[in-house]
Amino acid sequence: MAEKEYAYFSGCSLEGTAKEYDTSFRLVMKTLGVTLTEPEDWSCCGSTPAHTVDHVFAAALAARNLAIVEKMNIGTLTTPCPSCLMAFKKAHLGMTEDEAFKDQVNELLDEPYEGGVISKSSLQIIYEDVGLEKIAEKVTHALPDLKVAAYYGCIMNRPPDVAQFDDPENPVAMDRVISALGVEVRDYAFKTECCGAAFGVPKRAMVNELTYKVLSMAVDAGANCIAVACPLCQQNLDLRQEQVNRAMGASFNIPVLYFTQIMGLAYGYSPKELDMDKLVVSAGPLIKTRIPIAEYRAMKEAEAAAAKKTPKAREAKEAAKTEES
Amino acid sequence: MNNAEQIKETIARIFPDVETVICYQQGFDGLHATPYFISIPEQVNKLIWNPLCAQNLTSYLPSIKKKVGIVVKGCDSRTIIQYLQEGLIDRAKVVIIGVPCTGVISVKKVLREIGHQPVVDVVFDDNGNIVVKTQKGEKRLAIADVCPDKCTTCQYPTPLVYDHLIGEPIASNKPKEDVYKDIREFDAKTLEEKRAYWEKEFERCIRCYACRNACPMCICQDSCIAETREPHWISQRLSLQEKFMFHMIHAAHLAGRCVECGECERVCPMDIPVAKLKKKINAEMKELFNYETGVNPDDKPPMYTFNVDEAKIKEHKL
Amino acid sequence: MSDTGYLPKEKIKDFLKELAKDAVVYAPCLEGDIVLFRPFSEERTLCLDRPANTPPKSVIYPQSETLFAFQYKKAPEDHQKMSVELKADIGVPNMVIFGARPCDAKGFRIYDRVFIETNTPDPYYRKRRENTLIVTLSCAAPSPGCFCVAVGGGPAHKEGSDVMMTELEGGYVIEPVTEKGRAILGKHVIEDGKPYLKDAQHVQAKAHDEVRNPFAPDELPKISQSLFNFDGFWEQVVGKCVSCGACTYLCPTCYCFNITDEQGIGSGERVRSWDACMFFHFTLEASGHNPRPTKFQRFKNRVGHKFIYYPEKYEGVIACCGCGRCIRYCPVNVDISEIVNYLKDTHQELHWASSRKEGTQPTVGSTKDE
Amino acid sequence: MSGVAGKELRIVGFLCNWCSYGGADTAGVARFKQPTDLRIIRVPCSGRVDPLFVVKALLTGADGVLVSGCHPRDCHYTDGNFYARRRLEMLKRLLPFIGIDEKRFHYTWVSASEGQKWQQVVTDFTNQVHKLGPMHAKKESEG
Amino acid sequence: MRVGVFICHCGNNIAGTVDVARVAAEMRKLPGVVYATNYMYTCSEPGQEEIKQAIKKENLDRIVVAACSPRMHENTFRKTIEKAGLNRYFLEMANIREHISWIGEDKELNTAKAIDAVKMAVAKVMKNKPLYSSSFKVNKRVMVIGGGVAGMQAALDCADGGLDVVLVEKSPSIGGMMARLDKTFPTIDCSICILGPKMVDVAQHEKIKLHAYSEIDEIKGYVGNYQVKVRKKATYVDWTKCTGCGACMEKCPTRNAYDNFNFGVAPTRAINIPFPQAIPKKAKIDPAFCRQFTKGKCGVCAKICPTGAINYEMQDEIVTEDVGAIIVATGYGLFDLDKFPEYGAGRYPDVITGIQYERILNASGPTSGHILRPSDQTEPKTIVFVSCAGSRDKSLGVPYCSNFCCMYIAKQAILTKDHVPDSQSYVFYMDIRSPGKGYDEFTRRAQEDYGVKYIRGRVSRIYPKGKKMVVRGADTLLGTQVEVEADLVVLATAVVSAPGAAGMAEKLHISYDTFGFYVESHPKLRPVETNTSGVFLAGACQGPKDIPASVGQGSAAASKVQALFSKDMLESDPAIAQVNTNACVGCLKCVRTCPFQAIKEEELRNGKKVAKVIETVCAGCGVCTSTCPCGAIQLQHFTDNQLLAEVNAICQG
Repeated sequence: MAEKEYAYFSGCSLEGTAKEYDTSFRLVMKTLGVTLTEPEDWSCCGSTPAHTVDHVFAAALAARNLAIVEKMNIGTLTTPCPSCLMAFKKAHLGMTEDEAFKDQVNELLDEPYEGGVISKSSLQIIYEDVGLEKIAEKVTHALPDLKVAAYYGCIMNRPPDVAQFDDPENPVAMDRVISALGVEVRDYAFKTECCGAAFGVPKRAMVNELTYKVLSMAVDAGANCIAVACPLCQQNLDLRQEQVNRAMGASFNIPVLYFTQIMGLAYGYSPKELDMDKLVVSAGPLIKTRIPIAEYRAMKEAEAAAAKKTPKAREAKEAAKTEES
Repeated sequence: MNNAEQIKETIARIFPDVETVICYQQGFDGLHATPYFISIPEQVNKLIWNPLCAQNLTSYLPSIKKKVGIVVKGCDSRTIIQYLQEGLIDRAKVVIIGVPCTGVISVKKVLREIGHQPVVDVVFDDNGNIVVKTQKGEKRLAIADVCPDKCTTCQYPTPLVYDHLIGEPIASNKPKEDVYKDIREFDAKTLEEKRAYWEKEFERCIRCYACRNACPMCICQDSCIAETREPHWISQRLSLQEKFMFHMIHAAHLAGRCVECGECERVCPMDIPVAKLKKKINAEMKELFNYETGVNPDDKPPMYTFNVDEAKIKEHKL
Repeated sequence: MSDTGYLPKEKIKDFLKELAKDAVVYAPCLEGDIVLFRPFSEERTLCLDRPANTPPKSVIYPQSETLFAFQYKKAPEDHQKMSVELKADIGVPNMVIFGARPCDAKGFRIYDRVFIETNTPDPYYRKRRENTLIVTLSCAAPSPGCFCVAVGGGPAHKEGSDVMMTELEGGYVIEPVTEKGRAILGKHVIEDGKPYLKDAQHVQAKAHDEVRNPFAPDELPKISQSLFNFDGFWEQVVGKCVSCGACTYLCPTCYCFNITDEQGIGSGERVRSWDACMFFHFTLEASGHNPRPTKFQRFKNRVGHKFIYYPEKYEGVIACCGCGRCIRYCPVNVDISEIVNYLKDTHQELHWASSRKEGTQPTVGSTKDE
Repeated sequence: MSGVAGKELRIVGFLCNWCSYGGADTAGVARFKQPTDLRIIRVPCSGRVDPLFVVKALLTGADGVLVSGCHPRDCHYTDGNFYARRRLEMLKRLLPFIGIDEKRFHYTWVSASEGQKWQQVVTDFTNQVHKLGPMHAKKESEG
Repeated sequence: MRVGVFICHCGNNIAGTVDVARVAAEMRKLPGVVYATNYMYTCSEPGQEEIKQAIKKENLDRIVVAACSPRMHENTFRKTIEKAGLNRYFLEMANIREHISWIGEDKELNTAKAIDAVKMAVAKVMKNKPLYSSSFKVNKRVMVIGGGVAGMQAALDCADGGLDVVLVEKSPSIGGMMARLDKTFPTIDCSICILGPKMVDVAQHEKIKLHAYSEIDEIKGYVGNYQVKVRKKATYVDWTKCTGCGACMEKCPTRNAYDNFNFGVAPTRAINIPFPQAIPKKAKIDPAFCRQFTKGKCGVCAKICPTGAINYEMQDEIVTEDVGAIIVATGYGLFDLDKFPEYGAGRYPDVITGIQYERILNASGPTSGHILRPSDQTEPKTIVFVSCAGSRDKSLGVPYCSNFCCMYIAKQAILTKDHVPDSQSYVFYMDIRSPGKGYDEFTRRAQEDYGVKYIRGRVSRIYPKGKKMVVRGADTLLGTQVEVEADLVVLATAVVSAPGAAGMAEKLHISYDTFGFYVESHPKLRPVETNTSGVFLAGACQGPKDIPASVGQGSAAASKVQALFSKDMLESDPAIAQVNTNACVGCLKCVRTCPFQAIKEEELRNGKKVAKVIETVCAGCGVCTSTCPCGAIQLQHFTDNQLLAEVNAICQG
């Protein structure tokens, strides 16, 4: 039985380039007992292009969807895409804090938006609403080889007044979610560093440089894969990795997974189900060692039993020594 | 009902621990109860207990120095709690006989129903009715229809503090959100309507100060600034302005203290809805400080304390 | 012209309109649920079926009146020289009090002795009194708490009235009491009342029998001085009094007042306003001392004034008209007739005296039964 | 008769000595021009301002009343303005109930250094009261 | 009543936009006003003389001066009328300059407003009553709270002046922040070398009683007569027996206790003497780390102590000190690294604060004066200093300048070069603020003689790259982004109020600003006084300041105390609350609301309970007066009737 229900706005990327994000997110939500209901007749959120042209118009694009969700009586909307999220949050804040702006926007809409929808990123609902305990509870498989650098991108947590989620400079939600799965996470300094975003086309050199930094910092941090929560980040880091290698003379071969894919793997879904084959840099070798959690625990316990004998004895001896002196 | 008998028994038991017990006896006609101060147990036979016993007897407590027993209803008990909050009485010197109450009657409302005829006889039946006999016949009225306004939203039919409880506690069956419904409705009127309303009401005021003197929380009594020259807040002129000012003084001094017992309104010979102003302030106190008067002896009256950061008070923009 | 008039009920408004031609007519009008004397006009609702909540006393003796206004004047050439200019205005229109009850009208007689029948008559009161015609309506039945017959009055007592009306089924029988009142009979809506006079007298007599007399019949109450001066008595009988002024301000015979100067920077007024002996401030002296600091002493004064001091000064006239308002509207139902009853009864006195001797608390409740 | 008929309304200001009165001084020293309707009463602390002064003023002839004290936490007497804040907020909410526009009463915090803010407060409040017009118009036309 | 009104032209300041003659003429029309005139400069000698003459000649008994703000000249004119034989409270001032002539342009309106203002003053002065001060005895003993350099200076100056001093220090040793510094700017002399002797002076001064490791629990009373409850925190070492030999510290098995003195640069023992020059030089156990407390067994120190001073059962002790004045010198605090997520929020060991670096530089510090970076104890070659780490940053709630960081960064950069000659230091700065004697020369020396590279710009991010820390910032002079790969980064974290500053202020009844710094009586003219008489400020508790400024304030506060104590009796301000016992009903609501606990319950002879004002404690705010429902407690000089007279003058006049 579903414990929670959200209106699910997948957005355009998840219909195309980030299909695997959509697939894996839906599967993970199913495991966690969360119902996702897609609003009927949703439309473009406006994304970056709209608000660079006209704020009222941009808000109207987002608010049209919010108005649809408002009618669904679910209350909370979730979207995996940080761009969509920002568009919704900005429209909502603008319209609830400024009555005149609200009227302007609603003028453009068939159905007015009254401000009754809360928008949250998929990461936020997993981290805050589902909770780490539940996340850990559902784990069926261990991923012993993964060393993950969690990469949040620039707008998941910023600007803080709008995002209202996690620490804007050093976010930890994704790190904690992945840790809760039992997967190793590496402390990573460039969690929110810019990847170049949509400038991949007009300013390729700049994106190469920025993406290079993000990738090399992950490698320096000792990670062997990167977890992301943004379709555009994924695209820059994964699809353009070869391009970066060529331009910067590097030889990165670091898979870039959606964090939901890692969750899916830990919850026992097959790589095929999770559309792992859509990744450009293959994660195949890293996830080969996936092993059911029970087996993994048994193995570890055996190892520990063997290893711990000696140090324990040493510790006891030391304690006795201090007593004497 | 047997409550009267039980009260009598209880009173007999608490003597001589107390010197006086304040309860009710029949007043000058069948429709009126009047306060009854008992000083020897034998007097108890004249005690009455029925829905005529509307008056809030606790008003007498702060001025009595000796140990007293007192009969209180749920609403009256809030006064005692407010006294305790403000340190106005010594709990050890009061023996509280609490009586759960299903509603009292408003003499004014009954008189309106019977056309202000002199009353020959009054009886209460078992179905919650009052039967009033006059020269012109008999009238049966549901108590719920002739109760004071406070009873219609009563949240505390059972006393919140007592030493002896008569009968079984009763739970309120009135929705909490209705308590300030009348205030919200009145507030929705236009400023002009409200101003005109109060001017019409206050114009009748004869400054007899019955509202003030009957008010259990009007602790100044003889020192009330309505009558002093030092300070000289209002004159003895009978202008509307002075009457308005007097009622604002009354309201302001009861801010966060009014226990909504309705005495001020009950005693007003001019039928002025004096309690309304105080109820409005109470509604704001609830909203601003989540404070309700007379329910918790450990609360602090909101006007005599503060928070460095007030959650509900926002700076006003011009 | 007959000595008796008759006013058919349907013509009562015409009658009032006619009176209003050359006078301000104060009549008992319904306001919300209460009845007050108001300057009568078409849009008001006349209410004659019960006594007004307040007596009409403020018509002749306003609750607050400006005795005079004063203004400081500086000499234009020398600002050190200052004079005070006084302005008093006692211009009063002709007034009619219509629908007062006999007790209300009798109240004015109590005032007359104080304000007019003295060496220094009060011009403000006298002027109003002289300019006012009092048209009284006799009571067909007693009101809750009233006891006029016990204090020298009655439901058709004529003292203080200029005209006495008595209600019959179809109209009012009008009996002039004074010369001033006789003029009423000339009003054109007034018919000959002779045929109805007998009926009216019957109604009056019947009403008289119905009014309660808490004291001994056919005799004015006599107060026992010793009990009157016993503090314990007052502490017992008025313990419940809240010391407000409802009784005095609603009383047709209470006339105590206060005089204050209300001053701004350059001008001001001398104001006379009702005061009440039930208030602490009534006897508060400038020094801070108060000879009557407790409500017991103050209540004692109220009873004393009405039943001892006033009668002593004015040939035994009791300054209480028995209207019952102080009982009806008392917040705590203090019953002055009950208290006076204790005071006059010699048997009671013995009881109180004995309880005083024994040092026990006298007990009102139980004695009342005996 | 206070004020210049026709041009001015009667606005009474209660200013605490330490902050707002000083702020008004600062505004004066800096020659920040302000409307002239306001009449200032100096009190030691906004906590001294009994809400009844405001009522008294509004009932007897003022068209607007302004109370200004130290910013919360900056009270010269540590806590005075905290009490003022509660009492004045109570009054602000009560006024409309008796039919007085709450816009005729404003309370705010201005420090001794905030001359500019003071100018703004006086200007805005005076304008606000002017928008509402005289409160006692009826009485004046009768008299 | 004979009121005299004096309208000042203030040259053209008032007369330029107010028709002063008309104001005077209007006033003459008022009853009670027997004399009204206007004068060029009323505050001048002849102006005051004219008031005095008029009082005599016209037999005036109340005076109204319409001139500038009473905040300016009320005292002047009070003295004037006092000299002429009137009670000083028979003066009212109407502020027709700051509140009228300077802010209104229309002369007609200004004049009308001035007439009202003076009329209000006349209305009030007619209600004024003569008030008289009463006098009370002073306890000539002073308490100094805080044993940093400011507090020590104040204590020594007071003690040298013959006063008995109680010095209360929160930490186990006096010395404060200065004791932790390595060198001081701009002279580069050794901090502890100049402070040490002062600390010894404090310890040895017979007039100074020191409560170290003690805090203030409660302060009661008023100027001249304070009662202060001091909580002497349990040290678990009997200091009467402890000789400070240090044997316990040497043998203590717990080696991971947090070292407050060194700001956690290195761990210390659970029983420790904070630093070699500590005064008092006594050991103290930190129960959060001591095994005897955490595990319930150990007892090593008790066994080792040669004098048997260890007492694990020790409890806090409360002592009450009676003093007549209090000097507050509680110092400052520093921003934590966790306020800076973009700089790693404390996750990177090689990003440290300035005070931590101070300890690393210090010869008696944990590295014995060798510059070794925390992560791997290697000598850093590239060091980046970031100034304004938090300071002047509204978003972090610190809009102010921390005053001395520019200077200590220059000093630390110079010292770094001295210690590690082949090192290179960089300083990211917003502005270089060095306005002291020899200060600017000093910062120039750092740049010119020591080759410190100053980059004007802020740092946006610090992140690790291998063993290096990359400092990314802007160079606003070149207009580019710069990245410096550093071995060690030192943040000049913002100076904030001391932890618990607000709570202390509330105990003292003094005001504090939004940032927790204590507010002086007047920012220019009363810099060490507070609004609570008898309480004075010294040092950085009032705002960030360097050593000379702190020492200067310490001495200033001491001299204020000396002046206060030069009289045996003090006079109280009579403009305080007074109870009319006839009207008081004893509800004691005033007791609840008085911010100063200046009201208590009193029983009259007739048994009536009433409120009573403790005259010396009442500060005259009037909260009680607006609390009292029956008008029985009236703030003198601002009574209900006085304020109502003003209201009426406006509304009815």
